[in-house]
Order: sequence, then structure tokens, then C-alpha cells
Amino acid sequence: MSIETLKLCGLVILLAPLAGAILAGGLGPRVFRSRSHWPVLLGVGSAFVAAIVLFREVYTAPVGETLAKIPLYEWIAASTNARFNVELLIDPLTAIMLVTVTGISLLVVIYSRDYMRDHGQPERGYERFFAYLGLFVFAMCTLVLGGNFLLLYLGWEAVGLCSYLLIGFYYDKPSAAAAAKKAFLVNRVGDFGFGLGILLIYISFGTLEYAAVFDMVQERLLASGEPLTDGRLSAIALCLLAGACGKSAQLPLHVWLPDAMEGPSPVSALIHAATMVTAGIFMIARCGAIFAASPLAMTVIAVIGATTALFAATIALVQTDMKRVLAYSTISQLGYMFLGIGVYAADSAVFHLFTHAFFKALLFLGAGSVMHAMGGVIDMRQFGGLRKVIPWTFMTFVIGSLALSGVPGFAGFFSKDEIIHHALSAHWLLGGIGLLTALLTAFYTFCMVFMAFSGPERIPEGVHAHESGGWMIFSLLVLSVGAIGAGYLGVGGKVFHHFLEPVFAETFAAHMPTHGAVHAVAHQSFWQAYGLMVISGSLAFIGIIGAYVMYVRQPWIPGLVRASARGTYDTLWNKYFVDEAYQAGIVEPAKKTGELCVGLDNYFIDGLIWTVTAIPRGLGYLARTLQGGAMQGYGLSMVAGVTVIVLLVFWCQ
Amino acid sequence: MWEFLTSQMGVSIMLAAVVFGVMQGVVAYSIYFERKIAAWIQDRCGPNRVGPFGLLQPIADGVKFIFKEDVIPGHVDKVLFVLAPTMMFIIAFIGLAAIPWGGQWLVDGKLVNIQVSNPDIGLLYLLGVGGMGVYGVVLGGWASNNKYSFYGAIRATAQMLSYEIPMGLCIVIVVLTMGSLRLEEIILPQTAYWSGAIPKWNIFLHPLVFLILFITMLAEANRAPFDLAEAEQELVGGFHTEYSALKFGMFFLGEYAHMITASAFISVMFLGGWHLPWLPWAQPEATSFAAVIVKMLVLGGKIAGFLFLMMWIRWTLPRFRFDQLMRLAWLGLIPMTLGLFMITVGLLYFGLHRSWAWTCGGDTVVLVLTLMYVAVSRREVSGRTPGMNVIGVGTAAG
Amino acid sequence: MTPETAYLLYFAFALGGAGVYFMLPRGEATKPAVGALFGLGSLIALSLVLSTRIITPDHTTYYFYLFSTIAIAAAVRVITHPKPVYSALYFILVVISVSALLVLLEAEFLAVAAIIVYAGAIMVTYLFVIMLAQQTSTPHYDSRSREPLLAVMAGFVLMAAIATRSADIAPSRVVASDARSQVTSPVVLVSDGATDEPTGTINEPLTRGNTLLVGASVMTRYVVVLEISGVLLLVSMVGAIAMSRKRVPMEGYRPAAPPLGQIGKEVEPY
Amino acid sequence: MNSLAEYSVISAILFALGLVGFLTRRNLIVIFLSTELMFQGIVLNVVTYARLHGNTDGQAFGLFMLVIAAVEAGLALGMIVLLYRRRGTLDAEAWSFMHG
Repeated sequence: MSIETLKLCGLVILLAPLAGAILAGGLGPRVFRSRSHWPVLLGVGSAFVAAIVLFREVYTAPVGETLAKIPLYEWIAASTNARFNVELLIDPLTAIMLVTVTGISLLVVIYSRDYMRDHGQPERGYERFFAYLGLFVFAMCTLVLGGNFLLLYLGWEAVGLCSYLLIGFYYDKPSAAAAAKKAFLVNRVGDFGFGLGILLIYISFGTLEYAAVFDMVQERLLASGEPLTDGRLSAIALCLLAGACGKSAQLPLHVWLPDAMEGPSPVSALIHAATMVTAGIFMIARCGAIFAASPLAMTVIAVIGATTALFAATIALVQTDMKRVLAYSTISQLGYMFLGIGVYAADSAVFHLFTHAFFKALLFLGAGSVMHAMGGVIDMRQFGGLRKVIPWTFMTFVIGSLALSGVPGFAGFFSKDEIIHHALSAHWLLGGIGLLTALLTAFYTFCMVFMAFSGPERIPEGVHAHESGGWMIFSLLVLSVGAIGAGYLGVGGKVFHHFLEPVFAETFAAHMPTHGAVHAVAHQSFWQAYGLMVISGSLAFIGIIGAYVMYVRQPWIPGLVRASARGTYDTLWNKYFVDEAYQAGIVEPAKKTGELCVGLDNYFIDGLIWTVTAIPRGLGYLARTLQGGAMQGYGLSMVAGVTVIVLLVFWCQ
Repeated sequence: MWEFLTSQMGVSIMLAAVVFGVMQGVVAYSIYFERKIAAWIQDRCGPNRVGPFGLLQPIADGVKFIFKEDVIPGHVDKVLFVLAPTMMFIIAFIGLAAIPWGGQWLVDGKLVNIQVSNPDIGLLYLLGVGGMGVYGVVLGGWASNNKYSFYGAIRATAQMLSYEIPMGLCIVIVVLTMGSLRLEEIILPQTAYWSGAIPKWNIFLHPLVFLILFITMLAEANRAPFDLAEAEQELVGGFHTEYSALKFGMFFLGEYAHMITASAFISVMFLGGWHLPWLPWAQPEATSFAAVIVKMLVLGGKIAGFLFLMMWIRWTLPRFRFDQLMRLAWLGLIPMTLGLFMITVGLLYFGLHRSWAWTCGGDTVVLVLTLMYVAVSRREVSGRTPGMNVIGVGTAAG
Repeated sequence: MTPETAYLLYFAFALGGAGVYFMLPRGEATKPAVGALFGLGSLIALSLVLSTRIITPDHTTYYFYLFSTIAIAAAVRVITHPKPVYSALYFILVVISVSALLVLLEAEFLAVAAIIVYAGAIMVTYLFVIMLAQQTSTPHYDSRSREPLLAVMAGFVLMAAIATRSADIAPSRVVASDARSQVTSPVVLVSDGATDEPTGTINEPLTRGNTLLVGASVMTRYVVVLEISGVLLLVSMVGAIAMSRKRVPMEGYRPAAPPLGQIGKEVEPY
Repeated sequence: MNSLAEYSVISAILFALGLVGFLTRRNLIVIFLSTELMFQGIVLNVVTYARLHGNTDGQAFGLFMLVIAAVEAGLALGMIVLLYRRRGTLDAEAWSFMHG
């Protein structure tokens, strides 16, 4: 592993998308115009190539030398002991994340080239869109590559900013603006906790560098030399967790993600698959040393993850907006990942993140393609039987759906199965929720597929449905390959987990209550391991068949169900009234408090200030009469003064 | 008495009297010659009634100027109205004080300068006096309280201020080349010879500078083709519309005196002053009284030549339009002289400022660059910029 | 200076102040003749005082009296004449006579430069502007001065203070006698220029005058100042062109803008 | 032989006269003329003292003062023309709106 190569790769990964963004944003309106995608495409593309090279470097490195710290320059030198460098940390986790992020982003950029066009003409803000995309990739890579918490925080906030910009891309649409604001504000709540966590880390350990912090956590030592208590550690972990919940849309803070659909579809794909939501998972995996050492935090993570998975899956059952279904499925899958981390199987969680990135990006881009074909309509009730109209999209969408459903042989199956496996061995309830969620996932996914693509051909009025352009199909095909093949990297805990082992060996694996995950898997009997696979595979098939029956064979069943379970349906349709609860419990009181403050400010504080200013104003009014405004008047007094001074000087000599 | 007369001061006083007196006559007769030359160019006879060949015509004119009724219009500012022609007349004449008329005179074993005054800063003195020349025109035009006179005055002001810049730069170039501000010291190096044949007159060193200086002198003297201040077609009589009799005569004499001063000045600067090659009396070594007379005649001849040239130009070339006049100064002469100035400074740094080939080369470079610029931007130079206000045209009617 | 001459000097300034006061335009109350009388008395008293400072009169002394009288009289007319054109013309007279005084002080180059710059260029532009902006009759602001009594008192007290001190320069401190009166060719005063104490000596006669010395001083010791002056001139040129090219609409007097203290009341502070 | 004191007195008189003019006159152009008059007094004074010390520094400064005067004249006259175009008057008090 050559440091120079890594440094070069790291710089290219960081700077190439940034340069692309600056070029597209700065020169786009004048120079590139409809070719504005090229700078970003080349930037992200070279970042992807660099990520591959970096991955190869890390992969071929001998065991025990897979971690590299590369300081670039001193960033902030606030005092002698408060110095922060811009430094890169490269290890297998980083390598995998970088390949995923840049790869998916590259495909998204390629896809956007056709998607952001209307009849061949670029949309308004074309160059702005690509500039934001490049910036997003840069932010995410900063987050992933950064070697200390400060850079992590920088990337964290920059990702939030980019998501705000992209969700609100159609800023003249009120719903988009509101969604962007909502995403930003909800993320702020999480980021507040995250910032507190980082401050707590700095106060506790006196440094923000990963390695130093983690070493001190391992040694259970504070910067002051006192021992690190469990309470403090849990506080840090929970604060950081709040940030992760915000970014990864976990239960209390999940509300922004479904609304983020207001952005263009490629943005959704980017947010759901590669950049935004994976940040939380990545952060927890990166800070494994902190989290794994706190059983409380791990329990919270597992519970949050399981609850979110089930909660989101149930909501997804009744949604009719294709992208919204996919959004809830993302929340659900992120719940799986949290669950995986919560049961000390961080490698499985990262594996699921990896596979999920492919099929979720595929599904979103497919949904975007459908939307593109349908002239912007995304409500599934309005169309059907599209498999003949847009065959390529149909094919790739089905592959993505199979992967999401966890059908054996597709990517989702392997990773999800692993997580359920580990959850079961931790607690039967967690595993049970996982299995139930798997069933629901398969069901709602294929409800969506059948509603959109099967049956008689139904197309909304006045829409000329057509297959999408070559750039879009290319992205979809590449992602389909990933959605099928990505899972085989982790079969039997071989390649993927072995690669990640150095990262988690001393954190999650070491702290596992049941003597370590690898041991657990190894010591399970053949029937235990494969029986679970059979069960989860059958659940997927049951869900698919159920959907087939309900939406193709006997289409009257959904209506019956809807009518018989009115209350449940309404609750699900309204997403458990979480938004309404927030509105009533937080937003309204906050508004009232704000109004109260305004009144206080206007009448009490301002009154005080005006009273105070009245005094100098009155004095100034008196002094004003001395200022005639004619410069000669001033000159006269000046000359008189000079005369007096001259006379004094001469007399006093 | 003889002692006093042959002292420097005595010679100066006598010379001043002689120059003043002679110049009156010369000026009067230059008006006669102007008319004769105009007639000759236009294939007419010219004045020929008063005396043989009309030679007494100037005297008749003078008598008329003196005895005509001197009208002072009621609406004028009387003090300035009277002051203006006087200033014009005086300022045109006091410039002559610094002109070295005849080198040096060896009398009673000591050398006396044939020059009214020989200040260290003779050249600057001439420049300063020249700068004052505009007041006569400006005050006359303004005091007349007449629209056309006023336009004439304004035009004259703008014109003189503009042309003073290239003139000053030309003079600076000569000063740099000669290394002195004293007029006598400017003449002396010009009396040497290149390869024993060609006199080292500055005109051979800097022909382009000579040309530009001559043009600016024409403009400074308000002579055609730069006599915009008195353009009859546009401004009736210009700044002297309201003047008559003796005061008009003073304006008239002042203009011709100005021409003579300018001619003498440019002769000293570029044509070696009183120096004439191979004529033994016109060499710096010759200091006898006869030599002084010959030298004065030589300088007088050069002045006469310039006067003839100016009259010839006046009756040959049409008058400029005002914007053309301004453009010639600001876009033509000033950049050219600036370029020449920089080249001269560069040559001075390398000690090549008296080298014929280098200075002429520099002049050629500047000339070629200017011609190239003119060729490239011909339309802009010849055409009239829309919206450019020509002082006195268009506004006068409204 | 003896007390008698000092009092004579004060008397001269008092007379001069009264003269200037009477000559300043004050509408109907202007009395130029009375002012001129006072001024004449003041000049005589002043010349009496100054004559005590002259050690050996020669022709430069007469030139000095001639030109300083012209300068002062013209200066008084500059500030008292109701017509700006005459003020400008009198100012030219001041410049010329001051230049003559400079020549007496062996500063020929500066003298001629002052004439070229002031009389040849600056005053022409002044006249230009005066003529462009001239009213048909004398406007009210030219026929009445503001605070003439106070201003004259302040100005002349200051004048008396400075002049009294200046008149006490000891003749022995003068370096290098007035060379022009003794030697036919001009004498160069040589100094290294770096010392404050007078150290000049009479050097061998040169024929170049002081232009060379001033030039050397400007080009060596004060070269930075020279460069800055060049930049200053350029800036001024650009500024003047930018200002005068601007077309501004004619407007009448407009009511004064609300005072700053009121902004908070009428306009929201944020 | 002169003591140079008289030149100094003359310069003081010129300076103070300029000052009086600056304070009393209302015409913008005359006000600026008065400042030029003060410049003349200063130039004379500076050259006088240079003569007293036997060097040329004063003349150099006199030269720079000419530059300043030219700069001042250029800008001031430009401004006056601008003001005159705007208000049609040269009265200095027409522009006294900078009072408190």
C-alpha cells in the first residue's frame, strides 16, 4: 500500500468532483450550457477511477497494514493544543464506501444527462443541477475520507446543505421548497445532537482525531487522566446516534425522507443509495469503538432499527406514490442496517448498505424512468401494464424489486438474511420483526410492480409514453448487474467480511456478548444456517405470491381489506400521524413562543433601547445647532483656534 | 557714454529699442506681404495704389487705424475690453527679449551678448510668455459680451491649452538633446558639422519634432489652418468682432508679432539661429560688428522664410473643423510627441541622443506607427463622432 | 526687533485689516476708496518697518519693494473684487509678482514654472469656468461677503502673529550673500541638502543656473515624491474627466434630507 | 544685503489674505482662488527658507506644491462645473446640506 498513491487517489476523489462542480456552476451558464454535465461527469468519473485504484491498493495490502492516515495540511490552529489538520483516513471501510459512493454517483450523473432534458432540450437550471451533484459527491467523499471528527462534521453539514439544495431544486414549486426546508430542519435536530457529541468528544479526549479518540476509548481513559465512565460513553454515543438518526432517517427523525421525493428522481437515487442516508450508517460503523463499548447505545440502535424497519414497511403497504413507497422501503432497509449494527454485526450492515445501494438506486432510477415516460405522473393508480411500453425499464425494475424483496439469488437476499440471522441470535423478537418486515417488503414491492407494469395498458391522458434515452438505460443496466451480483461478494462471510474484518475486529466483534459474530456463525449447525435461508426465501416468495393474488388475480381483495380495516388503513395512509403530531406538538408551540418573543422584543426590549437612545438624540439635537453646514463657518472657527494656539506658543516662548 | 553703450546693459537697452522699433515696421510690412502673397497665389495684383507697388500701403493702413473712431460698445466690460488688445500686443513682443539675435560682439576687449536678456531659463521664459498669449484672445472675446466673440474666445482657449502640450513636449525633446535651457547654448552645438559638410542643425536630427513644433506654433499663433477663433463663416469675426480702430490694429499687430516670435524661436531651436554654413561671418568665432550684422540678417532671413511659409499655408490649406482640430492634437500630436519623448529619453540613456541615425530612426518609427494607426482607423479619424459637440457650431444658431 | 518697530508693524496690520474690511463686498456698505486709503497707509507703515531690516540697499531692494507692493495690492483685490474674472486676473498679477520675488530669491526655475503652470494653464481653466458660469449681473453671493469683520480680525491677528515672528530672522544666519548683485554670472549655492543648519558656500561660478540643482534635488532626494505627484496628477486627470463627462440633471434647491437621528422613528431600523 | 525677513513677512501677508478671502467670499471659484493665493504665500515662504539655508529643498517643494495646485484646480473646477450644472449657482451656501 503506497502512501503516495493513496494520497493522490484521495485528492483526486475529493477535488475532481469539486472542480467539476465549480466548472459546471461557474462556466455552465455561459460556456457549457447544454453540455454542463461533462465537467461533473468527468470529475465524478475520475473520482470513481481513483476510488477503484484506491480500493485495489487497500485490497492488495497485506493483513494488518490496511489502515493509512494521510495528513494534508494544518487547517485550524486555534491554540497550541487545539490544532486540527485536514487529514485522510483510508481503511477497508473507506475504500468500500468510496467505491459505492462514486460508482453510484457516476451512474446517477450519467442517468441525469437524459433525465434532466425535456425533448432533448435541457431543463432550466441544468448546469445548476450538475453543479449541485458534483458538490454532493465532494461533500460525501469529504465525510468518508476525513480523518477526524471535524472533517466528518464538515462533510456531514455539507451533505445536508447539498440535499437541501437538490430537494429544493424546483424552488419555484412550493411543495419542493417546503420539503427542502423540512429536510434541512429535521436534519438540524439530529445535527444538533451530533455536534454536541463531537463537543463532548473534544471535551473528554482533547482531540478529534479518530485514532486517538478510539485508542482512549479502548483504554477507557479521559484526556484529564480520569477513567472513562459508562455514563459519559453512552452520552457520547447517544448524541452521535441522534445525528445518525437524522441523516439516516430513523424513527423519530424519519419524516424528511419521504418528502425529499420532491427533488428530481436522480437526486432521490443519490440520497437514498449513495450519499445522504448512508452517512449515518457509515458514521456509526466508523465510530464502532465508541458505540460497541456502550451496550446501552447498541440496544437503542437495535431497537430503533427494528422498530423503524417494521414501521416503515407497514406504511409502505398502503402508499400509492411509487417514489413514496420506495422512500419508505429505504427507511425500512436502513432500519435493517441499524438493526444489524445494533446486534454487533456491523460488517453485515455495511454489506447490506453496499447491496442496497445498487438495487435502491436501480429502483429509484427506474421509478424516475417511469415518471419520465409518464410525463411526470408517479401515482401508481393512474397507470398500468407498462411492461410493453417501457420494456427495458420494466426488466431492470423487476430485477431491482427481486433484490429488494430478498428473493434468493439476488443481492438483497444475502445481506438481509445475514442481518436477520444475527438478530435472531441476539434476541428472538428482533429476528421475528426482521422476518415479518421481509415478508411485508416483498409484498409491497411487488404490489408496486404489478400495479405499474401488469394488467391492461393504462396511460394517463395526453401523455406520450416512450422508453427513456440511452444514457438512462445504460445506468439502469449497469445497476441491474450490481443488483444481481453484488450479493455474491458476501456469500458465506467470505470476501466482503474478510476484507472488512480489520476494521471491526477490535470494535463490534470484540464486544459481542455472545463471543463474537464470526464464532456464532461458525458454530451454528448446517440446519440452523440454511433453515433460516429457506425460511426467509419462502417469506419473499409468499409476499410476491400474495401481491400477485391481490393485484393480478383477484383485484377486489384490496378494496375489501381497505373497507374492513378502515381505522388501520387510515392510520397507515396517514403514516401513523407522525407529521401531524410534530405539527401539533412542536411546530405550533414553537410558533407561539416565537410570536411571544417578537412581542417581547418589539415592546419591551425595543422600548428600553429607544428610551436609552432618546438621551443622546436629545443631546445631538442641541449640538446640531452648532453645525451650520457651510464649510466657511467651520473654517472660521478653525482659524480662530489656530490663531489662539499660535499666539499662545509665541507668548509662552 | 561709450562705456555704457558697449556694456551688456547698454547693448540690451539699445537692442530692445531697436527690436521693438524694427518689429513695428516688420509687422506692418508683413501684413503688406501677406496681402501680396495672397494676391500672387490667387492670381491677383494685390495692393498697388499707394506708392510704388503699393509699398506705402501699411502706412496708409496705420493712419487709418489711428484716426478712425474708436468705438467702445455700451454693453462691454470696458476695462477688460481695453486691456485685451494691449495684453495681446505686449505679450507677443516681450517674447522677443530672449531671442539671441547676433551671437556675441567683441568690443573693447570684452564679449557682449547681442541679446536683450540671456537668462538661464530662456526656453522656459519663451514657453511661459507663449502660455500667456491666450489671455488677449480670451479676455477680448469675453469682454465684448457678444455670443460670437465668446465662442471665439472659448475655442481659442481650448485650442491653445491643447496645443501647448505637444509644443511643450517638443521643446523638452530639444532640451534633452541639447542639455541646456539657454538659447545661446542651444545654438552653439548646432554650428558644428557632420563630416565637415552638413551643419548639425536640429532639423536634421529630429525632422518630425520640427514638423510637429511648427504645426503647434501655427496653432498657438491662431494662424490658418488653425484660426478657428476667428472663423468668419461661423463666428462673424470671432473674438475681435466688436473691435475697431486702434484696438483692432493692436490685435492685428499682435498676431503678426506672435508669428515673428514663433519663427525666431523655431529658427533658434532647429535651424541654428544666426548660423549659416560656410559663411565666415555667420560662425560663432566671428565676433566683429559686421559679423553681428550678418548674423542678424541671417536670422532675419530665416524668420522671413518661416513667415512666407505660414502665409503660403494660410492661402493654400482650408480651415480645420473644430473636432478635427482637437483630434489632431489629442489623438495625433500628443501621442506622437510622447513616443518621441520616450525614444529620446532612451537614446539619452545610451548616449545616442546626438546620433543622427538613431534619432531619425526613432522619428521614422513614430511616424510609421502613426500612419499605420491612421490607416487602420481611417474612418474614425476622418469621420465626425456622433454627439461630439463642436464649440460654436450648432449651438450658435440656437 | 525693537518694541517701536513691533508696534509699528501691529499698526500696519491694523490699518490693513481695516482697509480689507472696507474693501470687502458688503453690498451698499462697501467703501473701496476708504479701504484703499487705509491700505495705502498700511503699506507705508509696513515699508517703514521693513526698511529697518535692509542692511545695504541695492537695486534688488527696489525690485523687492516694487513687486511686493504689487503682490499685496493685487492679492487684496483678488479677495475683494466682486467680479470673479477680475479676481482671476489680479491673481495672475500676484503670480507674476511672486515669481519676480522668487527670481530675487535665486529660484528662477520655480519662478518660470509657476508662471507657466499658474498663469499659462491653471488660470486659463479658471477663466474658462468663470466665463462658462458667469451670470449677467453680479449675483448676490458676490456682492456680499459672509462674516467679514470676524474673518478679517481672525485673519489679520494670525497674519500679525506669523509676520512678527518671521521679521525676527537674524541677517547673520543668511548663507551666501545675494550673489546676483556681486557677480555677473549666477552663483550656485551648494549644499548637501541633508543638513538643517545653513552650510552653504559660494562655489565656482557656473553658467547653468539653479535648474540643474533643483533637478538633481527632485530626481534624487525627492524622487518618490516626484513619482507620487505624477500619480496624483493622473488621478486628478481621471477624476476631472469622469466628473465633467457626467450629464447631471438641473435641479432646484431641495429640502434637506431628514437628519440621521430621525431615521429610527420614520424608518424601521432593520 | 537683505535679511530675507521681509520675504517671509510678504509670504505671511499673502497667506493671511488668502485665508481672509477663503473665509469671507461666497463664490466657489473665488474661494478656490483664495486657496491658490495661500499656496503662493507658502511657496514664497518655503523658497525663502530654502534660500536662508542655502539649499534647493524648498524649491523642490515649491515645485511639488505647483503639482498639488494643478491637481486641486483640476478637480475643484471639475466639481464646480458639475455643481453649477446641477444648481445653476456658484453660491457655496447652496451646498450646505451636510449639517446635522
